[in-house]
Amino acid sequence: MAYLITKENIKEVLNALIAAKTVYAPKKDAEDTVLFEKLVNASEWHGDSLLTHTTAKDKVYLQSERFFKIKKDKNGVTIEDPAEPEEIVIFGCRPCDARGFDVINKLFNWSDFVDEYYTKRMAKTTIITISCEKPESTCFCTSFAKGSPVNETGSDLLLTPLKDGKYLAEAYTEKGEKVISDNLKYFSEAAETEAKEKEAFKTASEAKIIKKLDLAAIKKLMEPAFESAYWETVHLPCVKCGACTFVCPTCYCFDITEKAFDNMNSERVRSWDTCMSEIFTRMAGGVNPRSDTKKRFRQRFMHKFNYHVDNFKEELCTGCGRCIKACPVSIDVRKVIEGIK
Amino acid sequence: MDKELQELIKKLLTEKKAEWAIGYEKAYDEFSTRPAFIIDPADTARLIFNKYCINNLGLYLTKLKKNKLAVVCKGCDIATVFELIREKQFKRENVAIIGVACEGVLDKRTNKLLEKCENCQVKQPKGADFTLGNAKNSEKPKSYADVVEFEKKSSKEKLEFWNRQFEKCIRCYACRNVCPVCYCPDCFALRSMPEYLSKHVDADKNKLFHMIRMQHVFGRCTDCKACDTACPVNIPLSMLTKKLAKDAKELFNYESGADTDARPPLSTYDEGDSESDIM
Amino acid sequence: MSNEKKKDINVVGFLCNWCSYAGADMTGLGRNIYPSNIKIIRIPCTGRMDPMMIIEAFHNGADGVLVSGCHPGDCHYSEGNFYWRRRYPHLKSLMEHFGIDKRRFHASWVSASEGKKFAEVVKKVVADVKDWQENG
Amino acid sequence: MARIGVFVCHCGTNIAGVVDVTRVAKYAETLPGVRISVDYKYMCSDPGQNTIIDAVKKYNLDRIVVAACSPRMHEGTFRKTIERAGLNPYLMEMANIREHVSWVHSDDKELATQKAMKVMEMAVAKVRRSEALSKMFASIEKRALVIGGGIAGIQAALDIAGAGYKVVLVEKEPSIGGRMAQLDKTFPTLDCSACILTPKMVAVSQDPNITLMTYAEVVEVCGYVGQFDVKIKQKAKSVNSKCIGCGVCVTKCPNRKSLSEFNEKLAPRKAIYTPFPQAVPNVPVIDRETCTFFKTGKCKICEKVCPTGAIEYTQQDEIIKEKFGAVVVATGFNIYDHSNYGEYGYGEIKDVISSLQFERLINSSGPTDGHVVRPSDHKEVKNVVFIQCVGSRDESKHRPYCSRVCCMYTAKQAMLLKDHYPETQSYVFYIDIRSAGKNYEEFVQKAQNDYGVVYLRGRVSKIYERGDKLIVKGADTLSGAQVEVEADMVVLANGLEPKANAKELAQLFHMSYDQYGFYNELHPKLAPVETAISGVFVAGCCISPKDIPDTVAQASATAAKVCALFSKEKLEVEPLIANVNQLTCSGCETCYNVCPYSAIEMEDKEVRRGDMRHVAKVLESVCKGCGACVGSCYCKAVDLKGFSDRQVMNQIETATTELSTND
Repeated sequence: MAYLITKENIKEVLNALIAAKTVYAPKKDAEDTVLFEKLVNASEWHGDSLLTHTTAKDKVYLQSERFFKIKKDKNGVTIEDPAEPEEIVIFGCRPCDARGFDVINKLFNWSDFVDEYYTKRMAKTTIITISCEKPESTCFCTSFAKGSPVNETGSDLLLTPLKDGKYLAEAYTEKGEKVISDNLKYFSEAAETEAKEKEAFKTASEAKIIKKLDLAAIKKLMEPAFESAYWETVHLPCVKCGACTFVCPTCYCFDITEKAFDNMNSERVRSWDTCMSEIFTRMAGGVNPRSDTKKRFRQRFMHKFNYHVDNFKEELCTGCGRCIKACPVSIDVRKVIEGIK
Repeated sequence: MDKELQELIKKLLTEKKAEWAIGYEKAYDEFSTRPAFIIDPADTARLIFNKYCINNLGLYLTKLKKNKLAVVCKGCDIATVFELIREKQFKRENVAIIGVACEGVLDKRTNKLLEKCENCQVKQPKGADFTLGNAKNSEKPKSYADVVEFEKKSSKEKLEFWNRQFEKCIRCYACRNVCPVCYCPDCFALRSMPEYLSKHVDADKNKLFHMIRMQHVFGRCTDCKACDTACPVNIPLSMLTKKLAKDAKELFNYESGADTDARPPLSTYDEGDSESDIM
Repeated sequence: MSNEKKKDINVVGFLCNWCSYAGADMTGLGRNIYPSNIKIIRIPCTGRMDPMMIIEAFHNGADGVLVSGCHPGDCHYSEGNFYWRRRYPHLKSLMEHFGIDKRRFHASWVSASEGKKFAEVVKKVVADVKDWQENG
Repeated sequence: MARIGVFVCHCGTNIAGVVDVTRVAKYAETLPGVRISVDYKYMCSDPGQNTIIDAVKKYNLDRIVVAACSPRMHEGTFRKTIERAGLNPYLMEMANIREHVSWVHSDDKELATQKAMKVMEMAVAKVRRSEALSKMFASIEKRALVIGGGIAGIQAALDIAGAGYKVVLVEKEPSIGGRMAQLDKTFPTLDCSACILTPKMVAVSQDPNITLMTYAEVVEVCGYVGQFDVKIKQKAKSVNSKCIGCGVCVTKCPNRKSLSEFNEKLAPRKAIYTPFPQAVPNVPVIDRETCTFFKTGKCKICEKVCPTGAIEYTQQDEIIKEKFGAVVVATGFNIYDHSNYGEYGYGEIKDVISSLQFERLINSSGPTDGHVVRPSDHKEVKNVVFIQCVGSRDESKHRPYCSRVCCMYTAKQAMLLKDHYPETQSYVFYIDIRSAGKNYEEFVQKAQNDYGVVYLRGRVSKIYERGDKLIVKGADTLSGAQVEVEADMVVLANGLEPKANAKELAQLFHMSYDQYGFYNELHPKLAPVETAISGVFVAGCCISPKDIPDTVAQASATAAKVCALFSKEKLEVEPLIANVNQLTCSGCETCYNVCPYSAIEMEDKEVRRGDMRHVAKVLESVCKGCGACVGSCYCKAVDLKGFSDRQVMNQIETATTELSTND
């Protein structure tokens, strides 16, 4: 069932959520960086930017996640598991970000393997998404099967701005419904016309997305192009930092390290890693199958638009375009895969 | 100027004065450019130069050091090339510096002129092999007012400021990887024996990374702002690189990238060096 | 840098083998008492003092750091302390910029015969760190 | 996992009196990798060392920590110990819990114990990252350099030469002999100084193994034990090797403007001169500062009278480069300048003379042919006052230390005076009499009892002239009375201090010295003639004031050290040197630029297949392990064995964490 809510009331709901849970929402700081940060009041919410500088991925899939701590003392060795995750709300992300969670959910629950740390936290996470009114030049979500400025995949609750400062609120999960039912006084029931209005919003919004890729055709080209001379030059501007992967809603690669602090304490931590890094594939002894910068560059695109599609029938990309903006040398993922030959 | 630039590079490539040329081309929209690598003299038509050419192409010298290169440099980028030559990363005769007159470049995040462009002394490039265009250098010297202002803060305030900044840091290493003088074959941050820097990302460790990186580039950093503009979360690294430039100047009267034969301040000494602060 | 508040002031002292370490030995020979807060790490020469090690010490939670070497001109290896004498003001200035209070980082020249001086230096460093902790 | 043994020393009560050593040992057992931890009364003793060796075998230990005294004291001892136990000697670390803990934190035993635990833990942390290092050997240039041609240098040179090794003896003055040559007789035997010294001087000049370089100075030193590269400046003597030492030039030289240094400025000397008649070599030099020819271009009398044509005005200073395996520094002393003493007339009262001036006056070959006359009017003396501790034992204004020889030589001088002039009366003002030594106290007693020398215990407050007499006012603290002595002459017992340029010489060798410029021994008791610079030995008064027998003993000791060094075919050197990981080297040449020894070489090398790079390389035989390269390499490509980043980082991490138990 669809509801309506005003912008003012969204803030009321937000305050109610803040009172009950930890709420992360876009917040702008002194350097004009907009990030998902913990809010203490709804007034801190910055809803004007299309995209935050980084995704909300790190709220569920922590950049550094401590698996356990080991402590040794007179009584022997004790292993301390991490605390149970708390209930959190990710508020104000975009459909592409929300869909990113959906993509990695599948990865962390692949066949018979379940990543406990991620899954436990995801189970306690409510994702409230806002549809995009003004897609930017870097956006290309419509190239994907589910991609759209109003797509609900991954969201518990989707808010779509309509006329007169009202938002259409649609819950897609129990968690989303609970947000509405807990705060029912701020919502009013939506009519049929408003659902139509959403359709119009969708059409208008999608029209602003200038680039649409034929990903199926590209996928067919990728395998044969593995040894293509194309890669020899296309990677040259790339500086092999990890900005694109760390701002990506779907990149999930990690590294596990163990660290002894002193003689008595140690921990095992999983941290994000990036395929762009030269040590990503370096093995003990120094052998590195992807020592060459070209190979690392190719890997990123091959993984996203080829290997992952083979395994999961969808791309490891949601078209948010953050990597294009974050790239220090303005490498455009669209151009890179389009140019494959 | 674009036409002139294209012709010049075409000539250099045709005459085999350079095997590769590095310049700028349009990127994803009209407000963005990206580095372009040209091998074929017939391929120069995409080369451009405008106020969105923010990248310091000197960066690529260490990455392609086996080739004879022609590189398009703004006046400020030439300091980088000189510094790399001083650090024996490249031979002067293997690089043709194409200086382009520049009235300043825009920060793509704010669409404002970069702070370093305001009092620029090298709008008209110095030390290039070829110079294109004309620009008038600023009459005012480089201003360190913002650094001086920051220095006035108490150490607690500074600590809090940086703690906030490094909370944002995602350790993507964009700052390091775009830094022309961060060319170490195996960065300390990636080592495990010893582990100078834990892979665990938190504000404290991120700060450790930046402290060490800043220390490592002291006397070598040309304050080109590549790291500052590359940061995906807008950490004001310029406040640090500018401090390095100020200290090099004030403590050792040294300017990085000014002289290809200079000894950087920490690789030399003077028997009369000050030691007022040493007990 | 560590946010954990330590009970005791913890100072890491890097002493060059030939002058200051020997000087600290001399402090012992002369039975000059100084605060036990300093933990001494022997290095061959202040020239070996990689600024990174100091940054690491602060990162690891040292409240103060002292680097002590031979007087200029007395370096066992001729030049090591001259290099250190340049690294020190630069590093101190940079650390201050990052918010490491200047009272936490010190350098001194202590020769092999200056046992008393070493004790005085340690007292001064500990007092400075204390001042920083108490008065901000 | 390492198998570490920790051995905690009590050092009698030196450590155990302050630090709870059992707690330190118990704490060690809780540390990862520590298999066994014991404490023992004297770890360095034979049974102590055997405890370590037994434990290594019993517990199959591979790394050792000895928590005891300073590594500067016993690192070598324990390295040998574990080597005897079959371990690599560099897998041992010392935790300095004596000099750096028990002796300096005796005010709080609890804190001292906690610190000792931490210091030990840091050593455990370091040793965990220690690597076995293989011994390195260097060749030895079997030639010795002796600096200073006084009795110490002469003795050292003769002893080394006697063992068959080549020696170069460098003396700044035109002749060897030094201070001893200036003395008249020596205490306590009263034998003639010249009579016992000159045969040794001659022996030096005749020894085929000794090259004598007088009027020469060391100006530059590079290298290290076994391989010192030394530059010696041979000042132009203006007299060449044709000289037969006939002395005609000296006799005929009309220029008497200079005062004789040898005679303590009591007499003039010529512009061409030998310091004294028995000079070795007996070759005069021209003092170009005063020589008429060098100042005006006219004269040349010496050239005219020289029968062999040995005068050579065109001679130039010459820098001679020599290689040596070892060096003996025996630069001797100056006497304390009494012009600093207002109460003794600021050095302006002519008849207040220094002890060395007295030696020259009473010496029969001295400027007065042995007549003790007043410098002011050449009258003979009746009453002479001797004042001791001039410059010595005065912490507030002068020197705090005792100069050791003054009590003895004052007694000697008073006795000699009485011998020469039985009618004279001597008075000695003293603070204490220090006469420790074989027959020394008897000697002073003899002066008082048999020679009637009046000893007054007290300081002199003022000396002034009244008529042609000197009035000496002072206190006799034994009787409590103020005394006033009317004297003809006052002889000061000037204390001893190092040569004025002792510090500069020390800096050439990087030797350490104390605040006065006396050279520091490696250990005041156990290595009294060695310095912190291996291959450089010291003897005589440049270390501290001492008398002739002690000086000669030290000189011979240095000779023994040099000979022991030269008796080896190869020299074992510490492998604690830098090494470059070429894979991580960027070739920026920073290390190459900062290395004080030029021990870094740049090379173009294929570091990995297909990866040709410009990289640094350490010349192992040249590197001295200072680590300047390590401190400046931002690529972290250079590391230092024995003080590696891994070791230092481990120490830092341990130093900054709390003790992990709270027992």
